[in-house]
Amino acid sequence: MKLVVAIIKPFKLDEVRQALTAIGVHGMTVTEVKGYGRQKGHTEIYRGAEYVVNFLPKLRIEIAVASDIADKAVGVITASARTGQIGDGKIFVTPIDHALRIRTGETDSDAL
Amino acid sequence: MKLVVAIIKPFKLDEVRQALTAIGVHGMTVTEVKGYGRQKGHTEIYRGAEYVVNFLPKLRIEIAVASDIADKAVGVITASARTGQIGDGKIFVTPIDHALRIRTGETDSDAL
Amino acid sequence: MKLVVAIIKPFKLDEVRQALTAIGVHGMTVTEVKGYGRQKGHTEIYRGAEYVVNFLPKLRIEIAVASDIADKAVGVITASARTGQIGDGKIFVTPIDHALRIRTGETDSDAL
Amino acid sequence: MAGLLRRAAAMAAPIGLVSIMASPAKAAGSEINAADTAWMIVATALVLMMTIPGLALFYSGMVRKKNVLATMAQSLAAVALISILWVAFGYSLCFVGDGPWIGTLDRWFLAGMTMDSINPAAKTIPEALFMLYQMTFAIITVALVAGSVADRMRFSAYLLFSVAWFIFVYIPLAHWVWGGGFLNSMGVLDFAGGLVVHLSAGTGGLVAAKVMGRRHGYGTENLSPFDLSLAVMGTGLLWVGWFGFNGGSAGAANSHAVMAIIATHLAACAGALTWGAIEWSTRRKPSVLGMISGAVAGLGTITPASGFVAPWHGIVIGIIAGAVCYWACTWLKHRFNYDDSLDVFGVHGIGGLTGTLLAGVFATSAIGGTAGLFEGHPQQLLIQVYGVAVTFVWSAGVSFILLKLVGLFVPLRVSREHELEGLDISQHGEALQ
Amino acid sequence: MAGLLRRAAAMAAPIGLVSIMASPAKAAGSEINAADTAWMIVATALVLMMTIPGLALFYSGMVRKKNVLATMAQSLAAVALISILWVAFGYSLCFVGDGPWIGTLDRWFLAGMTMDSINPAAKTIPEALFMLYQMTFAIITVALVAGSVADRMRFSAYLLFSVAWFIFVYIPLAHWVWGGGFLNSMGVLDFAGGLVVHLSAGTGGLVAAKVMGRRHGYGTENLSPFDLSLAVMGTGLLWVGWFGFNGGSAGAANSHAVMAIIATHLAACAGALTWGAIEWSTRRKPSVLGMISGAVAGLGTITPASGFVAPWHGIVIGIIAGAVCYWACTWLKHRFNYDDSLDVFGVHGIGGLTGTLLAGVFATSAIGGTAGLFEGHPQQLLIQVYGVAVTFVWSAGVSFILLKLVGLFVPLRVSREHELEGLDISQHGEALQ
Amino acid sequence: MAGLLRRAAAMAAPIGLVSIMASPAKAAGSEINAADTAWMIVATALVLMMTIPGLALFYSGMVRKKNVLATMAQSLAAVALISILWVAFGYSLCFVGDGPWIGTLDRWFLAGMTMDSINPAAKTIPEALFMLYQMTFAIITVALVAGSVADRMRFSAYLLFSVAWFIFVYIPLAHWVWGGGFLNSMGVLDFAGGLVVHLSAGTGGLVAAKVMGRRHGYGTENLSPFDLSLAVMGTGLLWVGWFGFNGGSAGAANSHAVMAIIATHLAACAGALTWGAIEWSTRRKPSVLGMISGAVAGLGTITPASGFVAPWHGIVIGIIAGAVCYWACTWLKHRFNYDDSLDVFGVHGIGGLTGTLLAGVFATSAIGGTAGLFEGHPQQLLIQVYGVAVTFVWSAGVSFILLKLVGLFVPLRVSREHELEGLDISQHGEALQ
Ligand SMILES: Nc1ncnc2c1ncn2[C@@H]1O[C@H](COP(=O)(O)OP(=O)(O)O)[C@@H](O)[C@H]1O
Ligand SMILES: Nc1ncnc2c1ncn2[C@@H]1O[C@H](COP(=O)(O)OP(=O)(O)O)[C@@H](O)[C@H]1O
Ligand SMILES: Nc1ncnc2c1ncn2[C@@H]1O[C@H](COP(=O)(O)OP(=O)(O)O)[C@@H](O)[C@H]1O
Repeated sequence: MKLVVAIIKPFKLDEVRQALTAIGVHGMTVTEVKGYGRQKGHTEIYRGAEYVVNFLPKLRIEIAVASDIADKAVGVITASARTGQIGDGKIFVTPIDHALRIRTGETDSDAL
Repeated sequence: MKLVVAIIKPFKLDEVRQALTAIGVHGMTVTEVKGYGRQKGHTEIYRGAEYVVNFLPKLRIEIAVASDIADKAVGVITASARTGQIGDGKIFVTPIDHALRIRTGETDSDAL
Repeated sequence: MKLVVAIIKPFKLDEVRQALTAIGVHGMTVTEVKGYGRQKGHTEIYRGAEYVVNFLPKLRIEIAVASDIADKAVGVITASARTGQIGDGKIFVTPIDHALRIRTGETDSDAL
Repeated sequence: MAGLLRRAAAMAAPIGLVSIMASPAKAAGSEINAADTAWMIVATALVLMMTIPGLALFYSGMVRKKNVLATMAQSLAAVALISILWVAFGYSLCFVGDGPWIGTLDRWFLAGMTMDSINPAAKTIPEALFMLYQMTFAIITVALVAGSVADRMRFSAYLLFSVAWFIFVYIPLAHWVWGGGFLNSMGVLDFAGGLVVHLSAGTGGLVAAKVMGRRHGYGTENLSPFDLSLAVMGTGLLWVGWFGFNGGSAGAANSHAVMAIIATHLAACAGALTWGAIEWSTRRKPSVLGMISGAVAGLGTITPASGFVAPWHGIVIGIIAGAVCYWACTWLKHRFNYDDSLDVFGVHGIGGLTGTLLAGVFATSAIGGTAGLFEGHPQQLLIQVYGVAVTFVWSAGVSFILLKLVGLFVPLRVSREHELEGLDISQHGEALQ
Repeated sequence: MAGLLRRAAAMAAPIGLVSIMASPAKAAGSEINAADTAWMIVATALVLMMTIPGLALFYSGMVRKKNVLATMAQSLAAVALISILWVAFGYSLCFVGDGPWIGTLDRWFLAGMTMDSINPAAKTIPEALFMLYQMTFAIITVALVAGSVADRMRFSAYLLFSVAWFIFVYIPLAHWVWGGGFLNSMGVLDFAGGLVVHLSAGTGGLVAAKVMGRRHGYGTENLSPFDLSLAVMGTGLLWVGWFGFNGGSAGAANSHAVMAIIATHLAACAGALTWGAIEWSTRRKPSVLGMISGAVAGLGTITPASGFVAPWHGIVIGIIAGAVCYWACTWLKHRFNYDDSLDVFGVHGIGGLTGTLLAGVFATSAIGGTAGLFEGHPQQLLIQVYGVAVTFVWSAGVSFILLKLVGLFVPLRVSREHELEGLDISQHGEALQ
Repeated sequence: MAGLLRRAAAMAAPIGLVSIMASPAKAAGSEINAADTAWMIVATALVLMMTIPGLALFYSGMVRKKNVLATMAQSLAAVALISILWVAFGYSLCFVGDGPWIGTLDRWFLAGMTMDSINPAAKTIPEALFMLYQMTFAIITVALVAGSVADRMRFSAYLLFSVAWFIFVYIPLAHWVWGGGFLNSMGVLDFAGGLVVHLSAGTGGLVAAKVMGRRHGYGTENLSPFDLSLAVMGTGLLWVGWFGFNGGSAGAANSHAVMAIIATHLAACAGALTWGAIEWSTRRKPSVLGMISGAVAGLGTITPASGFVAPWHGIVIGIIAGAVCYWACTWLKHRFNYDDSLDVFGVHGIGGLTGTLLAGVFATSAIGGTAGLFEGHPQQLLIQVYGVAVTFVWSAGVSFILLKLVGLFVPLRVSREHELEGLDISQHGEALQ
């Protein structure tokens, strides 16, 4: 099994969710994060104090999937999250040793 | 070493923490997340605009443990986080290559 | 490639970011988290109801780097995030199978 | 004892806005005074502001995030419902006709109320204004009760209970104490609602909290407030609004109103300092929640006394209020193990009770025309005790019966699942983000 | 029809604050009444409070987090800009001189206004106070319009449009209806601004929403409010402030003001209950947003009628308001598929329209000196219809032209990117955290 | 120069609420006017609202999340402490007896103040009301100072400093300028507190900021406000409350009060527009924080001048206020490198100073009875300069000494750890969630 972690632009969440549902991935966990990268932030000014805000709001999506569909998941996320503008985000795929559904105790792919 | 990541219902945090402490796990990192899965969300209505909110509040607990007690940790989390209702959450176990305590520079299991 | 996950004290973020930039790491993703560990929390009192708050605000920094500079990254984070006080935090290094930049589809180290 | 009390009542010259009265009558136009009218319109606006947004903020600032809107909904609903019932029959039953038990329905839906009619209780302002001013008291009393059952009462049950409680607890008490009823005749001192508003609401809340049981997680989970800054805002608006509450109870723009306001303000200050000081000495830190609780305790406690005591008595009464209410919210509540979510009994019930007694102690003839214990008139204190007893027993007993009755139609409490999810979503289908 | 209307106007004795008037004059000092002055200063403060912080909170509580400050900025800017323009020429054009179409510039920058001058429309208070009171109406009208274009209008375009709209929509309408203009002469009843304030702002908002197009994500994304508790606070302050809005429109501290306030309050209550009840029966839950929307709908709807109808009519009008405005915000808006972000048309436009017509139905001679349909004077209703038609057409047409003109100088809407990022950052360089 | 000034003072007819006065006396009951009383009660409530919740919100809206409650606590504590001290001896020392340096203790704890006594400074309202109204000024002045040391001052040190500052800075200044002291005799114009309130508080804050040093992270970390919407709410309430602050300083419900209010309102508007315009032209975006800062700058600046100048002067003074205070908050602060957290000196200190001078420039006999520079009376400007100098030197010097003294008993500043953790937790044991 793989854990697919995608950092995306916040307003793309719904499209990504729909694309994943379409390939049969029905679960995910989403975190509000701040991203730092090539994309330029903005300047905030408070009575003359200027702060450059380089950390931009992003969403981090975590999806556990069976190893064989990890590539497919990466593919649909890429397609649905892309705007072509800088700051579209990244996808990282990492290994999972075990998975478990708390309610039933089912493990590994049954747990997803 | 293993990183045990558990997605649980928010009001279960205290029970899980106590259960982990009981088996000697004294550290963890918790994130507020939104989960999407089988559990049905709710509908919000604002002056006739209806929004189905499918992402439900969950907590994501991250616990680094020595490999040999990973299973035990998974076991007590499962036991303490379970309500038997849909949406109880998942546990994923992933590998850690190295761990380090920033304050002392201690590494691996000493770092936990 | 490696995913370096560091849990640090919130006010250290800027120093860590600068230290990482200095060694050529130009991207990271930051999450506000609550940490539980050796560091003692505080007590809050509301009209006689006393709550011991053991979960303290921390930042979780996630940095994907090529394997060969993971150690260097760990080193500069350690150096820049350290106060010497309890609660300085942890660093975990985990493996990444693949990485991808959504905007361009570039993969692995090109994606970073 | 009744004889004794009666004699005492005869001695106590009734004073203030509220006194033994006949039915409203058409007055000669010249009696209505524009300055008093100006002040009383504003006082009415101030007391309305106490409930919305004042109390709505004060209360919702002490609940968890998931119940903020539901808590505001309770204040809003109290305003909307009670206002209409007040106009329909509440005013008339409370303030028209001076039977010992209840008024009449002569003014139902304001029948016969014209541009120049007045109520004998406030001869220099239009009767319509007196009606409106008193309405704001009915509103806030009902809204206060809600704090005890915050975080768990079903909205439909709350509405039913509020309507019933207004009819069977508030209306009789307001008539008895202010509308020419038996407590009024007896000479009970209650300037702006220690009995009618605070003790009655606090007692109703206490009973409701007992009947409904404790919140899930009470004593084990962290139920700490989501956003105390809302509660501070609410306190500010309550405090300012209380100038209208106690000052307006003089019924006119005069020194009597000013004296009541000074005592009121000083009691709030002293209450805040006292509560803060106790926390500081016993728990090492003075909390903001403590200071605002002390301020509201001082305000509630001075309410029945405000127009009868000298301004500086406000300081003394405020100190006592801070101490007694602190004790009620920390010791008493745990001793009797009830979960009065927002301490309506601890702050308002105990405050109203204490203040009503202290009115009997400190009453100063030069201010309100009545002498209290310290001016050598101990009977007044007995009368006050009697008033407290009647109010407590009536509010407690009737509240209990009404809750049981309402419970026959609709469960008082939301389901465990809904309580965990929060009332905002489960009762109103919306949430803070 | 004009002849008929004119005759009807002659029958309708002008009443209230606003009547056919000559130019302001230096009055004998004794005419100015301190009590009325006291009340009207307070009423002015109350109406200012309706905009800041009232409306600023009400509106910003309904937008997404990224647009909260920008929404507040619109209210703030309306206060700052319109006040100065009002003093510069607005007051004079509206209320000085009684030509059918427009006033004069005699009082530009308050020229000639002394400590003892009065305006014939309010003879017992200083002219300066009358000017200031009316200023707060101009402010809130302009600020109301902003709700329709929340979340997407460029700040610079908003400022230009506001200034132009104030000059070409508000000033003429205020003169026509209140300043001795042709609608005033005709006897149109509009006690505190059903036409001048609510219908004109609602219509302007509707047109602006249509011209600017829908928000990105409208109908597909979750655009739910960030923090409805702000909107509840705002509603509380609006509600309390409305005592000054409608009560102050009597121009004096008397029974007439009180009657207007009672009707106002009851309409708000009935509106809140009605909207909540409809939601409860059709969508299974009464929402807090629904209750406050109903309250504001009731307040907007009673506004033109408040000083002309009996207090209990407020209940009837409030019920109608709750139902009609609910329908406008849910059905009408979807039927015509415009994105009036905060339902300015649905609540204020439809409310002002409905209330103006109902004033013609319920007008009661004993209260406001004019008889309506139910007192056997159907012509009044015709006059009201005429007033509504004129206001709607004028506001719609001129708003459209002004938007097109402003659009020639600066794009009305922010870029797609800025809209996604939020107006707080893109327009003001700051954000909530 | 003293001779010159004295002569000028003799020429300047003292006017407004505050004038050279004898001791309060029992007045014939008929002197007290109900309308003035009505207005002044309300004005008192409005000024109290300026501090709680007004200033509490304005200030806490500009700090970081971890310090929101602690910032509110400072305003709350100022209300509670100063009110009691005011009644105990503050009022008497300021306003009873007309020695050049200090009043008397004749009215300590309101001794001898009856229902019908008046203070010669305000002959048509009860003395008790005059006392209460002036109390609200003392409160807000002390509360203002706190903004300079936000985010780092220990709560215990704050309390000690506040009490000492009230006694040794506020009381003397209030007596000198308003209570018959030497500046009053000299004819200094300060209608509602440019010197006594704003310059004294701003200067005290400046000194405290210097003595305590800069916040950790100042200049390097992002110290941006947590929730500016609180600051906007606070501004709204401050603005509305200022009608009571400046309007009430006329002491009666008359045209003088109205003129003061108009000038006040226009200055706020012009200040907001000016600050916003400067930001727009120099930094490409007008911020909401900028607009509200400009509004408060305008309000603070017009305060000393409000009852002495013509309404439209408010626009001019507001524009100057916006520009000068902007410069003080951006350039001056960086030039002298002090960390006045919430710019109390930049906005209130510089505003009060500027406004006091401008009062000497624009004073208009027809409004306030005194002629200024533009009416050919340049001496008035010299007197104003003298008043500014005395106030600045006294407040700066005494504040410095008091801080050093307080520092002997308790550290002024919290520990570095507590500062990082936030004052809410470390000083009050509670937090926003
Ligand atoms: N090395 C990295 N490790 C973890 N997250 C990263 C890394 N680089 C970028 N990110 C995340 O991806 C987001 C987008 O990256 P950015 O460089 O701005 O644009 P792009 O995705 O187009 O290359 C960042 O905001 C950050 O959250
Ligand atoms: N494939 C997945 N990857 C990551 N997180 C998941 C996945 N599936 C579910 N989750 C998380 O687990 C939570 C519970 O899942 P859900 O399907 O609702 O119920 P259950 O745990 O009973 O199967 C979700 O809210 C989501 O946070
Ligand atoms: N076993 C663990 N797994 C995950 N996170 C941990 C673990 N132990 C500690 N942490 C994180 O590290 C933070 C610091 O740990 P703590 O024990 O307080 O101090 P120190 O880092 O000095 O050892 C905690 O607040 C928590 O967020």
